[in-house]
Parts: sequence; structure tokens; C-alpha cells
Amino acid sequence: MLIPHPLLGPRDAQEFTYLGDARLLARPDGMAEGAEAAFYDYVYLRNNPAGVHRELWFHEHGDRSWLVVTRDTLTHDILGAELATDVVRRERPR
Amino acid sequence: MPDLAPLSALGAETPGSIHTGRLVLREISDIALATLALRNGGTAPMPFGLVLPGPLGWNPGNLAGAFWIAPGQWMISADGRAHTDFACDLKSAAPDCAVTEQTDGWAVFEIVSPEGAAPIGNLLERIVNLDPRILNAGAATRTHMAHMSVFLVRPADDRLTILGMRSAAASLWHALLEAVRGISAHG
Amino acid sequence: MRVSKFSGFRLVREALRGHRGWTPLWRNPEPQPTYDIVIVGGGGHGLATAYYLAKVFGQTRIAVLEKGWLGSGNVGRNTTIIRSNYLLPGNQPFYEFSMKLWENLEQDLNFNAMVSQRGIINLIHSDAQRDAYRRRGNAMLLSGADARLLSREDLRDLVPFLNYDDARFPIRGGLMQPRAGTARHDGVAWGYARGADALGVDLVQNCEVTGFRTRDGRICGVETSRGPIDAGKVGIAVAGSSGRVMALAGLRLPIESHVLQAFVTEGLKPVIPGVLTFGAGHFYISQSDKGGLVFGGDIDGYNSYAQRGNLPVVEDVVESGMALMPMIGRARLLRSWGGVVDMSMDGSPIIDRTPVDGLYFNGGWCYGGFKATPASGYAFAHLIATGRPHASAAAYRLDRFARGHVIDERGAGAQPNLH
Amino acid sequence: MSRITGGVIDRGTTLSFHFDGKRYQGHPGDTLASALLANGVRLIGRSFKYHRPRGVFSSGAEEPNALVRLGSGARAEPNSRATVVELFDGLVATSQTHVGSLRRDALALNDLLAPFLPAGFYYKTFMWPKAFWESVYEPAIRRAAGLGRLSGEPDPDRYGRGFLHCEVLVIGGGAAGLAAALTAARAGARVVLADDDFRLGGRLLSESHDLDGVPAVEWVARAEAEFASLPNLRVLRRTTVFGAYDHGVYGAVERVSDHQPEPGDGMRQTLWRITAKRTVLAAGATERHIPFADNDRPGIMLAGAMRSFVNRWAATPQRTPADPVAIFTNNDDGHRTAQDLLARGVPVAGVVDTRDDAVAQGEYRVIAGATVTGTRGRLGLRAIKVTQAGRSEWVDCAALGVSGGWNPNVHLTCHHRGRPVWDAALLAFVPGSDNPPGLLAAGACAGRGSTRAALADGARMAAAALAEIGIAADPCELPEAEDSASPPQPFWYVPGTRRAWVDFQNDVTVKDIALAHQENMRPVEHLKRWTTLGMATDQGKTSNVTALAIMADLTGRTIPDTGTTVFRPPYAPVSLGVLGGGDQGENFRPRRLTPTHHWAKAQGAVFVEAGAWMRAQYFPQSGEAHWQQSVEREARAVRSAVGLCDVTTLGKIDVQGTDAGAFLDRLYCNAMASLKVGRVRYGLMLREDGFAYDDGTCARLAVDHYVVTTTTANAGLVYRNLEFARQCLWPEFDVQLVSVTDAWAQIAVAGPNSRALLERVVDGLDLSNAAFPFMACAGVTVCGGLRARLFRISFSGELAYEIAVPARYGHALMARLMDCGQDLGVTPYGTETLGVLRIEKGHPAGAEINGQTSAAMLGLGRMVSPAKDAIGAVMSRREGLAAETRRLIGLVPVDPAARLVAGAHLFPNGARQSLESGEGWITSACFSPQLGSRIGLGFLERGEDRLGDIIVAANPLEGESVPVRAVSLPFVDPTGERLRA
Repeated sequence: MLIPHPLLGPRDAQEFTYLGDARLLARPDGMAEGAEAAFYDYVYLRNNPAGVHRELWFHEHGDRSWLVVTRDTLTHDILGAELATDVVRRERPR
Repeated sequence: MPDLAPLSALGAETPGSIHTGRLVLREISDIALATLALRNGGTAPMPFGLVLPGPLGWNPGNLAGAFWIAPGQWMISADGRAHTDFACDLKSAAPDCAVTEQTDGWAVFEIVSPEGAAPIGNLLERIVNLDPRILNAGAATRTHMAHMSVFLVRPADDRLTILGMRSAAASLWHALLEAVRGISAHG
Repeated sequence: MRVSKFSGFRLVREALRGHRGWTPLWRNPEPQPTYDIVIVGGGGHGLATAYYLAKVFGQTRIAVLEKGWLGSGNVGRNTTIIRSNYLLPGNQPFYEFSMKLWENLEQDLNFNAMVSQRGIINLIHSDAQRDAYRRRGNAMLLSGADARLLSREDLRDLVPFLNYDDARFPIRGGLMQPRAGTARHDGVAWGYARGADALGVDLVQNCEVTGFRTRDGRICGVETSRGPIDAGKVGIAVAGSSGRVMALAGLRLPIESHVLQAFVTEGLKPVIPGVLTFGAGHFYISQSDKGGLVFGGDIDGYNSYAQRGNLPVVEDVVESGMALMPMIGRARLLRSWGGVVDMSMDGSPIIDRTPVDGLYFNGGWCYGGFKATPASGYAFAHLIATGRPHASAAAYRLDRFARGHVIDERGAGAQPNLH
Repeated sequence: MSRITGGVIDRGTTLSFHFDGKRYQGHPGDTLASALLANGVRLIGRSFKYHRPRGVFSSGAEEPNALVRLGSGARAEPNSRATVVELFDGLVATSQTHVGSLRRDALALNDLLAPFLPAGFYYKTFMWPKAFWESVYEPAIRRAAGLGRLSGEPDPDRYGRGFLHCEVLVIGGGAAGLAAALTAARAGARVVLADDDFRLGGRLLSESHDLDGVPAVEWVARAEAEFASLPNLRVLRRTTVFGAYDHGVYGAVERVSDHQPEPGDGMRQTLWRITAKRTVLAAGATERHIPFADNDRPGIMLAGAMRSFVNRWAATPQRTPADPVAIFTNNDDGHRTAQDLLARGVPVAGVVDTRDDAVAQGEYRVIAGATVTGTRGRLGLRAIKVTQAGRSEWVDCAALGVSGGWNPNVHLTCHHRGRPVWDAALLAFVPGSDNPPGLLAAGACAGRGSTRAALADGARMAAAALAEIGIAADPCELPEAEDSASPPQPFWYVPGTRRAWVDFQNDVTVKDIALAHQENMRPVEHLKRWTTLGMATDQGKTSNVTALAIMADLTGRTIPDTGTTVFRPPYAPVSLGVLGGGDQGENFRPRRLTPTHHWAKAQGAVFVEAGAWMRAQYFPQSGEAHWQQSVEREARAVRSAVGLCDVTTLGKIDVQGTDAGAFLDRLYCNAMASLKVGRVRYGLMLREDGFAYDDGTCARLAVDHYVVTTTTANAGLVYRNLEFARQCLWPEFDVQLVSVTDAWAQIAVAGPNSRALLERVVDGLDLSNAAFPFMACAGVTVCGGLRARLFRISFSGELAYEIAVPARYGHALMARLMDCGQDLGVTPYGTETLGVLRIEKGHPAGAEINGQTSAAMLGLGRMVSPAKDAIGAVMSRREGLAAETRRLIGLVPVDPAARLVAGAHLFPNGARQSLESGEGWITSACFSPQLGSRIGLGFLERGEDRLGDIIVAANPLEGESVPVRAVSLPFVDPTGERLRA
């Protein structure tokens, strides 16, 4: 597999470590009401589609960036990759 | 000056060196290293007048060199200054950045090809899964090699510098020698 | 219906009359409009469930719906290992129950699935690992299973071909379960299929479930590629596709789908006696009766439904094998394949009711579904027939994650690719 | 000898080789198969199940019959296909799969028992008596099964790995591949041309046609000459591309020195991982046969293979060139063989053609509308029975070429689970529309198999591939070449009552397929698995499509309705040696050495693997016969004087930034932001699921600068988690992270004399309790100005420090501390003693924080701050974790002499022992020199309420059951006086 790193171009997937569903970016507030139910959902119920999946890869043997990679789990085709920090800043404006 | 004698990463009082096949492998033990990281939202400084390069970039500089290692983060190097507190000097030159001493974090091996670029290319294809076009002269990157993380810097076509974890220096050295043997086997 | 009883005597008789008397192993029935129980998934677990529902729990009017051919899922693409060498109270009694069913399976099914108890050895490479395996071995004995702690000298006698000389991670001993071993994977599926068919279960191939029908929060049937089928109860046993199928019922699962590769070499004369598991790299190996070395290692590590993996894992697995037993260097890889496995969030399976009344779920088998086949079928049949979990599978609850009663053998936490 | 003239072999050089102990001669350019045939050797092996005598069947990778064991000793390689083994001087080959001699195989008895051994027979028997399966039946089956034998010795050869990157990978060096490579390389693209064979040319070498009026060999030589001039083209000969993986990655094995007697110092094989933007698959086609009665005799082979042997290797398939040869075909290609045989002076007994309208295309007899219905010749073909219009005759012949049409080699197109599609005109499966992305099939493997079509297709596909990636290219000019297409008649097998083999190696016959049909094993995968068809080492290359056609015939359905055949990697068998071709033995994985490794080695330390690290386990001294003695001495030294231990392996992470404290507050379950500069705090990290994850210390060097430590095992993982938190969870924090584990050598200086010792090396710092109390830290210098970091922390429970210096000075500092501490009783200690000291002190380590335990179980529940959000805090309060009542306690055996081991399970005294009734387990145990007894740590139900109780530690695995007393922790210095001394 090749992961299209947004800064470094296509790189061998062996440089990366896989984490999983990009929903893990959306950590609930631990101090909020009902945090336990929100955390159950966050920790255990990952998206697991047969098709397009947004997922987290860590460039362990590279620039140590966390990436959000969009990949089809049926074909392994990769549709895109972004720095996770960019995704978080965009999707969770503060 | 401390009255303690340093040891090279390969565990000897003098750096390792070997001329094998078409390549010369040398341990470099006197290079000073420190990482420089921008504060959140900070802008890139020019420590020692050095322009910090972008992704995959390496700038040899004059007083110090730099290569990009991560967004907002560079490895700054200075030849022959391993015995000094280089991180402290760098911090003075870039006071608004996070500076971390790295001189002893890395084993540095230099590979020189007296016959030009080809043997370096042959070596690279034996050790790392990188499109050789990524690592043209003037480029640097980190990748995976023999179950280790390494930085590769290509100062010139006939030259390659490899930085590996200091603790794994012997394993890295061994892997390089094995790869060189592989090239010889193919002639 | 006419069922061919299998025996050596019968084989001789048929040989003498040109094998004209053999009948189909199972029928190809058209699906009926209504069943009491529909099992979705004609793999090992689904077929075993149907068999035990009919045989043990006296259920009738049962159908198994399979989207491809019987046994086309992971029962036909695993490394055939059977064992009950678990640590935790939630797991070990279940797998030991499975082992006991394995031990009588062939006589029960009148089908030789080649259950072969040649033993499994988990190698020990450090003192800490020995301590952990001692705890596990004791758990096995305390649950009525068998276990032996082996010294390095014991191992040299049993498996002299390992690298005892210059291994990066020296072999310091092993934990053995002598009753563990292998079974012929396809044979298990076929034996259960034939047994279930003989008891009147309709095995419907090329029939994909495309939706669930509910009434007042209760299941009342399934939509399929061959039309709607009414059912009083529906059991799901589609490991690898669990997420996809349960999504049709609107349920999300604490499961990720991953690809696990497996490998077999060309046939070789006997060289590996039982099952061996490397403790310092992920590698396990046995030799089939036909002579192929059957081995595997880690999952590729990324979500996948593609039933194929990538080269780095192939290299990694074989590298571990070579480090462990460098004598296999001259053997050749003949075939590799990938199976989609349900990796659950704690590495242990789920056999439970669902929020939909009458809909039951069986999945999350991670690497370990094959060895569980008999007990999984039995426990699932028990649950479907009686509404209560079988004693051996009582911990496999769907709500254990929310409640904090995880069964985490490896202590890896909610990270499926680490289990 | 049956060598004829011509061929692409070097007759000027003679090579000697041995087969089954007998010496033969061949030439460079020969394969083992061609050389054996040239020597008149026809019987080469035995089949798997019935042990039928077998000879060469093909001339390539599809060979099912001629399998031999190559070489001897540790280099012996079983199951080698003689058809692809390149001959070299001194080659030794041995036949396999027989008991006794090859000619008189005792297991040939199986053939007589064949009626009792139909497809799937073993599923139906061997069940009675039950115990006999493992004791009698299975061992007998295993002994009889298997093909060749491994030596059982470690593989002595080295294997290489490498990575290639190119714009175009061309797989196959035949007509299509050569045209593709020329086209792509001339356009300037980086091209890799990989060919299985040791000589480029593919089928061009096997055919008698000219190209541009010159023999094909000459045309190939010209192409090769041009290749040599193109630096952007890399030709990999003897290289099999075995698998198509994701994103244009292909696996290939180059057999670097298999054609040499010994690899010498070099590599045997290299595994190439090739990353290509586009791939032109030019893998050719494989001829199929037509099953008929007794069609497996030595001397019966594929007609195209026969042409290869005659044209390329000048070897004829019969014992002497004068013996007649027959052909059985359903297409024109069979006639081509007859023509080539005649052209080379080989007598042709006749061509049996299933087509009614077949006519001779040369001076030979054609028997049209006829089939072969029987054969004679147990160890070598003597005659065939030909049936035409119900009349049969025996025709004498010493060899028979069979041609049933050609199957495109679509294998790699299926590696992404693509399905080939049925081409009704070609009567063959051709690549479908779901090839691996970027792969274009060209030539015979795409169903365009005439020489002219293959050349044109190769050039066209290469140009198309380049166009897709934006490189302009013109298809190379093409030579004049033959352009005949010869689709076969749809004739798949000759029905009959005798056995007709479909899969030769596994002995699957038409009857077996019929029985599978009768027993309802009709889906293709059921058919294959029930009969073992296609599961042999040829992976069904010569049998799958034929079997499918037979099943289609039996079910009355079309072939595409019956199924397709899908191939998985590898395309051809690949040695495990090369797949696992990394370093082996002690170099299997990198080894991390501590800065004092060489010093410790010189002291005679015994080392132990700690994850990737090697650590000193203990330092034996003369007179110590057992490690336990060394450990007791070391532990006593720490408790009474001072000990030194290299603790560099603990992970160290530099955390900087204005939000570093707030950031660490989120990472640790306890508070860190409140830590004062110059102080250290113990920290516990949880996983997000609430279980304990890792522990270590957090030292605040400046307001915006912390250094945190992790356990050795989790250093990399914790760093990854920190980066996750920094980049993905709280990117708004100003935090910078760098791992500095290797940069600093860290040495624990522990024991009542540690202060006195350190005062001798630290430059001018007041180490008194008041100035530098427990949990203080500071940047200092040592030994005359070397920058260092000093932490007053203690894992042993003694007055202790850890001192860090730049790694290159670790060795010298250790030596210095030893030198100047002699009078203080300084003693180096290893990980064993470290373990003893921490157990005495009750500190949890890897056995306690094992991923299954909670902070509460560890007795650290109060550290989980309810006042802040931190990773894992919420989930640690789930019912299952909150209700957990097992607690970490100390354990001592009631009988001080009793053995106490980790891994024992805990039970109430006198209770029945079962897994469910267990109340906990012992996590760690050791002999404590301080207490003079074995001691242990363990988790016990309601442990904190049961101190003083006697319980039982059960270790049935080793037949032990030991009464133990639950005690409070720590065992040593419960009030912390020593620590704060």
C-alpha cells in the first residue's frame, strides 16, 4: 500500500501505524453530563463500513504526522489524505 | 571541559569506518544535533542565518545545516560541535522556539561512493522503499529501514548520510553492511 | 429422506459397485415462505447452530441462508487450529466446552473432519512470559482442560528443529496443550451441513439477506435475494460481514472488520508434529495431513473487507517463521489468502440477544472462530431455543463494553488491531 | 540420447549432472527437463495419491509431474519443477514420492486400491474405532502423503531484499513483453522488465517462425542489445512476479544464483518489491490438455511443450529420435507441433484430431473426428488407442502431444479478486474489467496470442499505459510475424470407463468430478475442496478450466454459469527463505544497546532481552555459582551501601510549550500542571477505556518544559499517544514533543551511600535533604562541566537518584562512579535485582500494569482525579471497573522455605479450586534477601480487608499448592524513612 502523504507524496504504508475510524478525533468532553454514554460510543462503536472509510494513520517512521486517510475498505483504493490537525481545526472551529 | 571520555555510537573510542565493495561507510561522531520546533502559531526563525527548508528539504547552511523533520520542526546540525552545548547556542539563536538537544540521540553514518551516484542508488534500493527521485541531492526524509526508523540526508549524488537511533547503531551498521554485500553479489 | 451412512464398510461396498450409491451430501431446497428459525450465514458457526438446534434443542422448520456456497466464509480459509488454552474465566470454559465437542464430533456427525489432537505449544521467550503462561496454564487446568509447562530441554526433544542456538529472542520453554491440534476446516463445515440437512434443515445457498422485517420491535422475517422469508426468530452468524448485516437491522457493533492472511506451502513429508506458536513474533504453524505447512501471523492491521492482504505482512510472517525454524527456508509458499475477521473491541466474541426482539447475534470471533465452531453453534442454539445464554457463553454479552465487563485476554484495550 | 540438431543451447560446453545417482550430460541453455529428455529419461516421478509413474508434461511453470528434489544436505530443495530448473554443472537431482526405487515404488499398490480411494474417501471412513484415527490411520496417511522432504537443517543461504520504483513494470519477456518494454523504455520512462525464464523471448524461443525474415532468436538478441543501451530500463531475468498487491506494488523473486552450484558469498535469491505506476502484464498462455483414458503415462505431454523441447532445446520427447510421435488435438496448434517435429526429422505417427473436418497441414496422417481412448506403456508410452466413428485401432508411438487449446495466464489479473470472463470465441477465460488498478494485459494472456498480435498488443498497451500517466509514447515498430489464430473446438474430455486424469499431480480424474457432481459438491469451490483438484503445486494451471468445463457438461450448464476460476498469490511457488529474507538468527530484529552496554560486558554481565533492548540482568562475580547468589549480593549492596543500574531504556519524552502542564493534565490521570519547577511527580496514564496503561515520572525543568518517563516497553506507544493527543485531540495547546530516550544515558544511583557517591561527581550542588529533597530535580554539571540532569527518585525505596548525561558519556560516567565509590561499597546491579527491589517496595511493573488492571486494583484509585478531564478517567468509572474488588497486596509463604511463583492462582484456604472460584493471582515473585523469604505481589479479592489472612496459592501446572499470608505493601520501609533519608 502507498499512503499519499499531503506533504511528502506517496509513501510506503509500512512507514505508518494504523489506528482506525477518524471518529476518534471527536473526543467527548469528559466533564460534561452523560459523559459515560458518550465515551462508550466514542471508545467502542467505530464506523466499520464496507466502502469509503475515514481513518487515522500515524506516520511513525516519517514526520510523525497523524493523517486522516479516506480509503475504500472493499478495494483499498485511497481517495485522499489530510493532516489530522487540519481536519480537526476545520471541523471543530474554536 | 569534563574529564570524561566519550564513546562513539558503535561503542569505540574512535568512530567506525569501512571500505567495502564500491562504498566507504563512516561513522560521524562529532556532529552536533538539536531539534527546533515552532511554538503553536509561531513563524520560522533564521537561526545562524539559516533558511529552514520545507518538507523533504535540506539546507547545508554555513554555520549550521537544517533538514525538515515534521511540520514546524527541523533537525539542526553543526559539524564538529558535538562536544559543545549546541542546543543552548541554538536556543539563543531562536529563543521563541522549543529546542531539544539531540546530539547523542543519533548514530550518524556517512556513505561515500568514489564511483559516483550509481552505487548509492544501488544501496538505497536495497535498504529503503523510497522512490529514488524523492532522495535526489539536497533532500532529506525519514523512513523505515530494517525494522528501524532512520533519517536519510542526500548531500550529494555520491553521498548519503543516515541517522539512526543511537542505541541501535550496531544493528544499523550491520544492516548497512549486509546491504552492501547484497550489491556486491549482484555485481 | 435418504442419507448415506458413512463407514469403511460402506466405502468398500460402494467401491465394488462403482460408487453408484452415494447420494448428495445435502439437498438444494427452494426456500420455504416461513420458518420458525432462520440462521443467516452458512459458515461453520451457522451450520453448527442449525445442527444443534435440530439435534439437541428439538427445533424444526429451520433454514440456513448463505449468500455464496456453504462454508465459503472463514471456516474455509483459516489455519485449522483447535485449542482451549485461554486465560480468563469468561473464555476458557467456553473453549474447553468446544474442545470436548470436537473430541466427539466425528462420531456425532458420522463424518471424518480429521480432528487431530497432536498438541499445541506456545513458546516462551522471557521470564515474564513464563509467569504469564504459568497463570494461563493454571487457568486451563482449573477449568478442566489440560496443560503442560515445558522446559527448553523438553522442547528440544519435542521440536528439535527450532533455532535454539542464536535466536534474537531465545526459546526458554513453552506452554503445551496436548489435546489441542487441528481439524480439516472444510470437513467441519460439510459435516455440520450434512448433519443439519439430514435433520431436515433447509440449507439455502446463493441466498443473500438484504434486510430485516420487524413488527412492533420484534423480528418477523428477512428480505433476501430470493424473496422475503418469514421467521419467528433470526440468528446472525456471518463473522466478517457482521457489521454489514447488523447495519441492515440498524445496529452498530463494537467490531471492526480486518483482513487476516493465511498461507500454505507445497506438500512435504511430515516435519512438524503439532501446532507451534512463536511468542516473540506473531507466527503459528502446523502441517496438514496432506503435507502442506499451514501458517499465519498478524492481521494486516487496517479495516478491510477485501479478502486479501498485502506483501509487508507476508514478509513479516515468513520472517518470523524463518527466525523460529530456519529449516523451512527451502519450502515454498504455494498459496496465500485473506479472510475478513470480526475484530471485537476486547478480542472476545459476542453471543447475545440484540435490542430487536427475536434477533440474535453471534460474531466478533477475531482470530479464533474456527476452534469455537462446535461450542459457538451449541451455545447460539441454546440461546435461540431457550432465550437464555448457555452457561459457557454467559460472558459474551453485547453490553459488556458499556458496563465495563470486557474480556481482554491480551490487555490491549479497545484497539482491535492489537488483539 | 535423443538430442537432435538446432536449439538455443551452447553445444560447445558440456555440463554433467546426476539424476537418481546416475550421471548424465547436458549443455548451457538446458533445463533439467530438457536435459533428461535429451538423455532419453522419461520416468521422472510419481503422482501424489496413486503413485502412478510420471514424466515431463510441460515445459514451464505449470509442470505437475516432473518434480524432483534438487541438491543435497541442507541445500536440498524438494518439489522442484524440472522444467524450470536451469541446468548447471554438478547439478544433483533425486526423484521423490516413492518408497523403494522410482521404477518399483512400493506405494504403487495405491493404484490398485484406487477404487476404494475416490474423491473425499477420507471423510467417510477412519472413524472406527475412535482412538484409531490418531494412533493408526492418521500417522499412516501422513507418512504416505506429502511430496518431497525437507532436509530438516537450517537453510544455509542468504537472501536479499530490495525495492524498485518505475513508471512501467512489464511482466513477461515474450513477444508482447519485449514490444512493451521497447515502447516504454524508448519513451524515457523508467521500466522494469521481469521475466521468469533465464533467457528472454518467451514462446518465441519455442516456435519455428521467423520475425522480419530472421529467426526469432536473432530478433530477440537485437532487442536485448538495445535494452543494454537504455539506462532507464532494468531487465530482471530469472525473476517471477508472483503477486499483485495494492497501489501498484508487485512482489517478485529473482533467482540470483540458483543456476550456480553454490551461491558462494552472494545471495541465493532476492525479493523485490516493485512499485509501478502502470503494469503491462504479458504473461503468455498455458496450454491445456484433453483428459482421456490413462492419459498420464510418461511420454504424454502438452503439444506446445513438445515444440519447445524440439525447437528450443533440440530434445525429443521419445526415448530415441527415431521413435514415432503422435498428436491429439482439437485445434490447429497441435498440427503445428506435427509440422515442427517432421521438420526436425522426428517421425509423426499421426495427428488425432477431434474435428471432423481436420486436414493434414503437412506430410503426416490425420485421423479426423477421432479421439484417443486408451494408452499402453506403464513406465513410458508405447501405443495409443484411437477411436474414430466407433472403430478403434492401436497406434504405436513413444510420445503423444496433447493440445486442448490455450488458457491465457490471467493469474495476476485476479489477485485483487478480479474475475476473468469467458470468451466464447476463444473458448477461454480472459481478463475481466476488474484488473488490479493500473494493470493492462497484453498479448496471449489477454487472448491475443498470435505472434503478430502479441507484439502489436504489447506495444499498444505500453503506449496506453504511458498515456495514462502523461508520458507520450509511440508503439515501437513491429516485425513481420505469423498471425494465425487457432481457436479450439469445444471438446473437453474423452468420456469413458477408465480413469482419465484432469489434475495429474493430485490424481483427480474425470470420475472424481462426476462423483462430486453426484454428491452435490457442484459449486467450483466445493468441487476443488472435495476432490483436491487444483490444490497441487501447479495450482491448477493445467486442470482448473478443464475441470470447470467437465462440471459444466455434467450439470448441463454453460461454463461461465458453472463458475470462474480465481487465482491467488503467489503465481508460482516461492521459497520461504526469500519471503522471509531479512536477517535471521540474532539479527532477526534490531537490538538496542544501553550506553553502558560495553562497560557491562567487560564486567562479565549476563544480558537479557527487554523488548528491543539488551539489558544487564546481573553481574556475576567469581565464586558465585548461581544467578540467585549474584542477585542477593547486588540487592544487599543497594539496601546497605550503593548500587548502580543503567535505566536508559525507560522512555524519555521532552515536553515543551506554554500549555505543557495543561496538556500533561489531560494525559495523566493525576495532576501535573500543579507540579512546581524543580520537582518530580509519579504519574499514571490510563487508556481511554479506563484501564491502567503506563506509569513513570514527570519532571518539571522549567515553567514550559517537562521531561516525562515511560516504561521501557511502552516508550514508543506512549509517544504515539502523546502525538495523537497533541495533533488530534487538543491542537489548540502550545506543546512540542520530542523523544529523547537515546540522547541521555540515565543511571540509577541507589542506596544509603548514594548521596555520598554523587557528591564526588556532581559539580558544586548541595545534595542535602533540605536543598535537594526527595522528588527534586535539577540541571547540573558533573565531572568538571558535563551537562547533566539529576532526579531524586527511587524505584528501590532507598535514598536514590537518577542521573542523566549525554549518551556518549554514559560509559565513562558509570566507570567513574564505580572508581570513586569503591570505599562506599558501590556495586552494579541488573534487571533481576531491580525487580527484587521493586517487589520489596511493592511498586507495580509490567506484570501488574498488564492492560487488564485498573488504577483501583493497583491501589492507585485515588490518583484518578475527579476534578479534571483526562484520558480514561470517565471510562474508569464504569460499573464493571468500579465494582472490581481485587487489590494489589503482598504475599509471603507461611512456610518460609516454600516456593512462591508468579502465575499461581489464589483461593480461600480449603476451598474447592476452579477457574471461576479463583480470588486472584500472583503477579510477581522473588526471593527477598531483606526478608529472607520468598515474597510476591498479587491481586486478591477484597485484598485490603484480608491482610493477615492465610490463603492458598495454587500452581497445579507444577503440582504445587502453597499456603500464603496476605500482607500489606511495601515489604520494606513502610514509612518511607529510607527514601527520604
